[in-house]
Amino acid sequence: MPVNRSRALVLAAAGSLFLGACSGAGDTDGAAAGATATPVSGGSLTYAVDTEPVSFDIHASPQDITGAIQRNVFDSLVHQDSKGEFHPWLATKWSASKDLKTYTFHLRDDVKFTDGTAFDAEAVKINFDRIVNKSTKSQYASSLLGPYTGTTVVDARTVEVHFSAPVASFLQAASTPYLGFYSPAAIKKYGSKLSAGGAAAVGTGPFEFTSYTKGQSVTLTRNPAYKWAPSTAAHTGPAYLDKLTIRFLSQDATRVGALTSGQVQVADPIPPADVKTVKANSQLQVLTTDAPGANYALVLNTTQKPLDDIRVRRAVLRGIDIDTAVKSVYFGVYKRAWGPISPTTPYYDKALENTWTYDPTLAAKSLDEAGWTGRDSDGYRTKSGKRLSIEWPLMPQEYIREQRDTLGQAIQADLKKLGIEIKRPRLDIGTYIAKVYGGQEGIADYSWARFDPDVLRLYFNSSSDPREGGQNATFYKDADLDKWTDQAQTTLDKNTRQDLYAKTQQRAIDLALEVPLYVRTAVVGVASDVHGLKTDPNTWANFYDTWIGK
Amino acid sequence: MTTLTVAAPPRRRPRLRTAVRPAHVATAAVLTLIVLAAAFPGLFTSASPVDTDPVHALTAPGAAHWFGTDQLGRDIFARVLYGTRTSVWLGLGSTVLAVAAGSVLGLAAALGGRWTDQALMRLVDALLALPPILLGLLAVTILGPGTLNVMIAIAVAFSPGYARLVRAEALVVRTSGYVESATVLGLRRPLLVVRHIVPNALGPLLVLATVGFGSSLIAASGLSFLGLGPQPPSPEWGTMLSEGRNFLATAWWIGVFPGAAITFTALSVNVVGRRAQARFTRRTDG
Amino acid sequence: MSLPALLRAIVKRLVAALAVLSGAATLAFLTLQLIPGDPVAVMLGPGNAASPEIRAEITHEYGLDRSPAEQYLHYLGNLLGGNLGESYQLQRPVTDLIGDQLWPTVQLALFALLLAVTGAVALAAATAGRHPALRAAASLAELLAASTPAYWTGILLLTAFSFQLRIFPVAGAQDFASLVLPAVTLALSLAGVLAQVLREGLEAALAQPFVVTARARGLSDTAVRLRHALRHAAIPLVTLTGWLTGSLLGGAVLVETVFGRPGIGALTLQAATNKDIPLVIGLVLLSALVFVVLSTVIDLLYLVIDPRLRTR
Amino acid sequence: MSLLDIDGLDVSFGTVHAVRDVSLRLDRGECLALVGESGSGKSVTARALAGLAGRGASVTARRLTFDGTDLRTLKDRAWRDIRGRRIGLVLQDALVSLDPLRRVGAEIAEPLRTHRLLSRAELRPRVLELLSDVGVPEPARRADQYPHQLSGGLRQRALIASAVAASPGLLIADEPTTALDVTVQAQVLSLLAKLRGEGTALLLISHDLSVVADLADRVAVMYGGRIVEHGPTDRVLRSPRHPYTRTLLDAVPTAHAKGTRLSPSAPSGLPAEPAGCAYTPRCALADDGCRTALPVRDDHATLCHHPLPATTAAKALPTPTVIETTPPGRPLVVAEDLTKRYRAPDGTPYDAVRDVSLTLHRGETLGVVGESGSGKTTVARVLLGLTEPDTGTVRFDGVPWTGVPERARRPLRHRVQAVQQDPLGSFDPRFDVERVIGEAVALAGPRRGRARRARVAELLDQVGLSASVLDRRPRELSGGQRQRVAIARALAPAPDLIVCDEPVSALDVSVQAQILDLLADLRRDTGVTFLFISHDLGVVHHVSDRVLVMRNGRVIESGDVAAVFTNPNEEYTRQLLAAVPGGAQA
Repeated sequence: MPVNRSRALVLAAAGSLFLGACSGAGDTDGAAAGATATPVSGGSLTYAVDTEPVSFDIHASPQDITGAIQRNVFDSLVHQDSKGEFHPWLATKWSASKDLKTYTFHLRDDVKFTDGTAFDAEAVKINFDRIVNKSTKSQYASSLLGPYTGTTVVDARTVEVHFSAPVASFLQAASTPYLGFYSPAAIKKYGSKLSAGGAAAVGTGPFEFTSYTKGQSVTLTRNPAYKWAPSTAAHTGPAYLDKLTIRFLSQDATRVGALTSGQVQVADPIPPADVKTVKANSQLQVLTTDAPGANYALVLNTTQKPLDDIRVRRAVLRGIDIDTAVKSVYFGVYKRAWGPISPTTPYYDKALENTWTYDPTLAAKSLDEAGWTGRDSDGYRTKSGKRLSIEWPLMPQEYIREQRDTLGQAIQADLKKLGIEIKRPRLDIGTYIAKVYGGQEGIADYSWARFDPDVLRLYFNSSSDPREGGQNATFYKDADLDKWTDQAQTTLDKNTRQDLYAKTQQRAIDLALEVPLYVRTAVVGVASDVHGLKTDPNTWANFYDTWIGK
Repeated sequence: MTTLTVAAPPRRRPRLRTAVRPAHVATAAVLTLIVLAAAFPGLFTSASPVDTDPVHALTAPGAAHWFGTDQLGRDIFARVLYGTRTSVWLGLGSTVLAVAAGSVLGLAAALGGRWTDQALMRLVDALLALPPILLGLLAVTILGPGTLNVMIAIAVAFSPGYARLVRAEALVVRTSGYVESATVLGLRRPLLVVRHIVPNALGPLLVLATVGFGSSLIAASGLSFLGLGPQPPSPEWGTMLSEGRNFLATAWWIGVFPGAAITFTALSVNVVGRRAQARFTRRTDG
Repeated sequence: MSLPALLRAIVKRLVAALAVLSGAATLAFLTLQLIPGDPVAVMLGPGNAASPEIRAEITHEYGLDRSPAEQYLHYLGNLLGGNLGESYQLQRPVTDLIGDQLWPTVQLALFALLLAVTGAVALAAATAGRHPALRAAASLAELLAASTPAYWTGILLLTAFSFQLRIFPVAGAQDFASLVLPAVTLALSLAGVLAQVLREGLEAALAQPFVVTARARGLSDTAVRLRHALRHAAIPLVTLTGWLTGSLLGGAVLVETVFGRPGIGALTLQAATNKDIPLVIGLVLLSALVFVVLSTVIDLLYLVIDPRLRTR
Repeated sequence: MSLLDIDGLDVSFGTVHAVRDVSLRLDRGECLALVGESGSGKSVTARALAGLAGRGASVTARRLTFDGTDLRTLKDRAWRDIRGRRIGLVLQDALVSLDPLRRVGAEIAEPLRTHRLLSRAELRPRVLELLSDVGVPEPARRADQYPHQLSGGLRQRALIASAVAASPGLLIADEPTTALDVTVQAQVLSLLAKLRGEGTALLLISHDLSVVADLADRVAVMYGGRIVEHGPTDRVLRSPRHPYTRTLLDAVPTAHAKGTRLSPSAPSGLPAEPAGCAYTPRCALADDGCRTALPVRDDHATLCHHPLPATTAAKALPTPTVIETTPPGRPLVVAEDLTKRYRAPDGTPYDAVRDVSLTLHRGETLGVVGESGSGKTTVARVLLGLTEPDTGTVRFDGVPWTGVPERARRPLRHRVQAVQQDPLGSFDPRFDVERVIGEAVALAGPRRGRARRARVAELLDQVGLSASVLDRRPRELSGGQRQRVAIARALAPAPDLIVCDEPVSALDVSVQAQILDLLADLRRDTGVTFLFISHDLGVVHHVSDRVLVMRNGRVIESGDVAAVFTNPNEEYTRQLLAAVPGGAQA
């Protein structure tokens, strides 16, 4: 399967937007309280998020937040539920050629963009062609289209999408908002200005993009003509809410304060430190959801000294008191991680749990064996006069989320006890990318949200070289890992995949290629009078079914 | 002149002195403490500013931890104390740099030729057109974050102001009665510059620099607050304040104490600066 | 003042303004050339997903493959046409971005200024030349206000009035209530400095012989302060207010960050930390323009306040 | 009953007792002059009468009534009703006494508005009427102008107009003419005389007896906070009874005093005790009794143990010594056709100095006299080599002095020294007296160490200062002491020429007398040549051999000082001389 569902969720600019269901897997009423009550139409809701999109252009932006907001404005050809099943949406039915190089979609005939333009095969072609156009500068959607060669308009209601190579995951890609559809009229009129959002963002979705005030908010209003919701939705026809305001409150304290003082009804995320306070408030509820994909981890560069020595890597792996650190930084809200991928990701290997507990004695022994036996005046280990020092750069503050810098300080302190110096220079983002993905740093830290274990290939397959856009910042070349992750893609047999992915996860930890730290968790605060919050498989909020009770 | 001048002094000056004196004792005490804390933070606490103790994270201020602990269980009192050196050093270093750069620029403009003056002053004008924080921000953007870079950035931000002042003072001094008197005496120009112009032009600058130190400290901490200053875990007040911002509702002490440290340091320096200014004005007024 | 002299003065000021503006633009351009790192990386953010082709496309589109001299000339050319270019990061015209963000900051700055000047005038007029204990207390309050970093004040106010007492909204710029705390935060340190200067000015004015003359005419103390002394103290006040108004833009960086307000300050921080060169230069120009306009306004105010300067 | 009746007025500021036991009476249409030097308490007395002694002042009196009102018990509100309405106050120098930011008309109208005497509509006509009453031409235009746009004389008249706007019964004028040119001074004095003639009681404060001579009916001389002599003007001037009054009279450089000492030569130097006569240390007649006990007032209201006999007052004091002068030698400085052009603030050029030629002979003193703006100071600056003339040349001792690079001038610089009007501004504020003079000594004498210090001490001795001032900063010294330091510095390099630009105009008349005597001594002892610039004709007459009269940048008359002053050729010179109060000219 091509690497086309990858989402740089955790890389900070792509801030998280996991909204609410009680379980990450259910298309159920998120805010379950009073679920039995009859939905009422009307009212407005304010939703506070921590990230402001740089661009609102779904075809260009790589950001989660863009997709999360625009999900309410743009529809997709198909809808994927949290079990991975596909349902009709703008397409009533579809088929794929045997070689998986051509997909044919039959479109609904009653769909109109909010500017009145009809949604038809031509609109699909115009949008897909726009995505791959160089001037769109697509940073994500184009990768979803992968080896796209073109779209053929068979008739007004039928399109064929062509690829130069098999794309098994295209349906999944097509279900994301990034492959949503702008009104061709809007594309013509606004061209490159689509990134500004506002009136330019004309879609077919349940909400219209009314206005955007930079630094402050986005306002969406109900699309009264909407009647083409996917069948999985709780109701049909227009959305309940008259108005949906999305406020950008990047400061944790401010966002939480806005929720507790009733200025917003939904706030995402709630920082772990405040979860207790919010929970204690009878007017509020907290919904936590584990995210799928790769856990937040220290990715160790195996080509740089001293981490090229597996004994040092193992010392790092066992020398950090992750339990305590994660618990104190995240107040027990986030779970510590035991493997590269999160428990909600398919083929998660539960066997890894509790196999590599904190063991400073073992870590010290490992370092002794590696020859780091000397000590300098600052208490750090040395080998032939050289200090045991590892560089782990910091991104600019604005890209740092979830207090990872604080967690980093705890890790730094733990490793210092062990005699390892962790240096954390602050780099500007250009330098950061050049050095980290150029393999010049000791440690990189990131996570990767993805509803598929193929993330393991992205992380550990040697072909996934960061210098060419991959994510294997371990720079480790292991024949087994390559073989297993490649094979897992060519089969749909669940047992085979289970076996391959389990071996991959175990080997990654065995080789100490990374130090998994915590499972990313969406924590959303919701006012108790908000009902019917829905999430899609990306765990993003869908406000289509949401209504406000009395 | 009439008795007006006789009547005025006894009414004003002694009262001013007595009114301000207790404040000065307090200021001197605070400043001494700050200097001691900057030089020997270990004198005041045995706790480490960087060692974590997650078991005691977010402890409220009390006997064990006077200022409480932060999220990782580090002692805030120790961090504030150890942060003194970095923060004060930031303020002091940037002021010294700014004053030095400003003096050189200003004196060169005032005493150099007309074109030197024009060129330098247009540069200074362009720099003055930008608020110090913006200049500092730009400078840090170029230099990258870090203690030394913030110091340089703040110096860059404040030096145009000093340059302006030095130039103005030097021009006033250059046409002053005593420089004319020295000219009439036949003093050589280099001697004139060194003996009369430079010291007198720099006098007000040094006074201003005292007050400027407070501003530099606040500005430098501001850059740290924005995440551009010294990098964690090294304690610095602005950085700590920024960390504490997320705990306002749950653990106010993380942000409040570093903020108070900045304020009190700036305040005591400003009290001294104001006094120096008042004294200086009185001296030059005769 | 004769008409030719007036014209000469206007032309002179315009030339000076242009000099400052172009100087600031050039300075910013040169400065930003010194920034290490690739602007394209900045545009693409922390992700690593963009293909080398897209990077090349962006590089070309923004003319980054050209020499700095070419870029500078190109930039100046655009500038003459009133085109500040397009933000690298937000991919919108810089003029639009600044235009959008200007109003909240102007609101904030004006309100803060109003608060600061009113507060300072009231405090100074009430305490200048009064009982030493009163003066000492006022002086300490002023110094404290001037010594407290705005970002800390903001946090304290926010905690007290928004989180605890819930009198004011916690963030945003949607209504007047949300303007109060940020404006107070900005105004406090400003008022501290202004009150100090104003009181010194008032005390200097009150020591002038014309005050005795005025009182000899039977004027009350209050009337002397308001009718005579205040206007004299207004000259340093105007100078300082003008200067501080310019620096409000800088203060807005921190205050807007603390209060989560949109505005020029927030935009500046974003632009600077992202090395969004066109946006930074645009903001630098804005700031220089504000400076030039303010100095003109100050000079005009001098003339309004002090007739002695009108002969020039 | 008198309009103003004061008995036993005391004013003190904390421990400083500024006014002691002052008793005065003043009737309508009468003018009383209160005369004394700085610090004598005369201004404090005047202000106390307007209830403006200042905060922290404690004012007590046995009796203090004005027009039947007991001023002692007045509350602030009641004082405000009296001030401006019934008692007017005029301070010196209207440039600072009128609010510079308000229009002249508004300032004049202020008492009328404050006391609500006229409706808004009536104000303007009344203001114009007042302006024209005090002799301001074009009142309508002047009323709309600001104080700085008026000449000094007009400004002072406007100030008086403001003070008399509400027709107060008493006008207190505190040094009303001090900063004015002599011709303007005469005009202002005659305006005051006119007001007195109209029935206003006038209390005139001055440090200069000659100024009040023509106007005052009675004179009260104050010293050390007390009235030491009080009597009809004529009698006091002609036959002073108190030694201090005598000193004041002698100090004025009048025509008959030329060539004599102006200051008493033998002050007792006895320390005064609080209980004794404050004048003791400066009094030539003082004895131990003066030191310890306050004298009793005699029938002439003179407060002295040793009042001078009524008829032989002048002889009681040591006779003024005649100072011998050296005859002039060959030319030292020759200046020819000096012109210097400046630009006025509004851009129009004007000639500060035009076609000025002068010759200074070795050993002579050349006086330059003229009103402000006449170009005197520019001439001084050119001769000092501080300003290059646009045209014309100066040769110093035969060597070109202008039009040469500073490098060429520097070796000669120490031979031309200066004494400025404001000595304080001419001292580096960081330097103490020793460094100030030492710097000058080092240029032509011992550079450092004990020798230099000795030379400094010698110079101090020469100018009559004790070595105790060596480590003092000039700002800690009195005005007279500062001027002495400035003179010592000028003497240090043993110059041929000393240019004195208004060296005594900022000083009290008695201090002025001392400085003038000092300059005369120096001239005699060192033979140094002086260029002496002053607006004061009496001073110039006193010190100069020859005189130049300047007006609008030109020299309009020159010649031997006696000739010019007794028999001027030019009408302007005659006007100047006529305007000198007290008939200083012969």
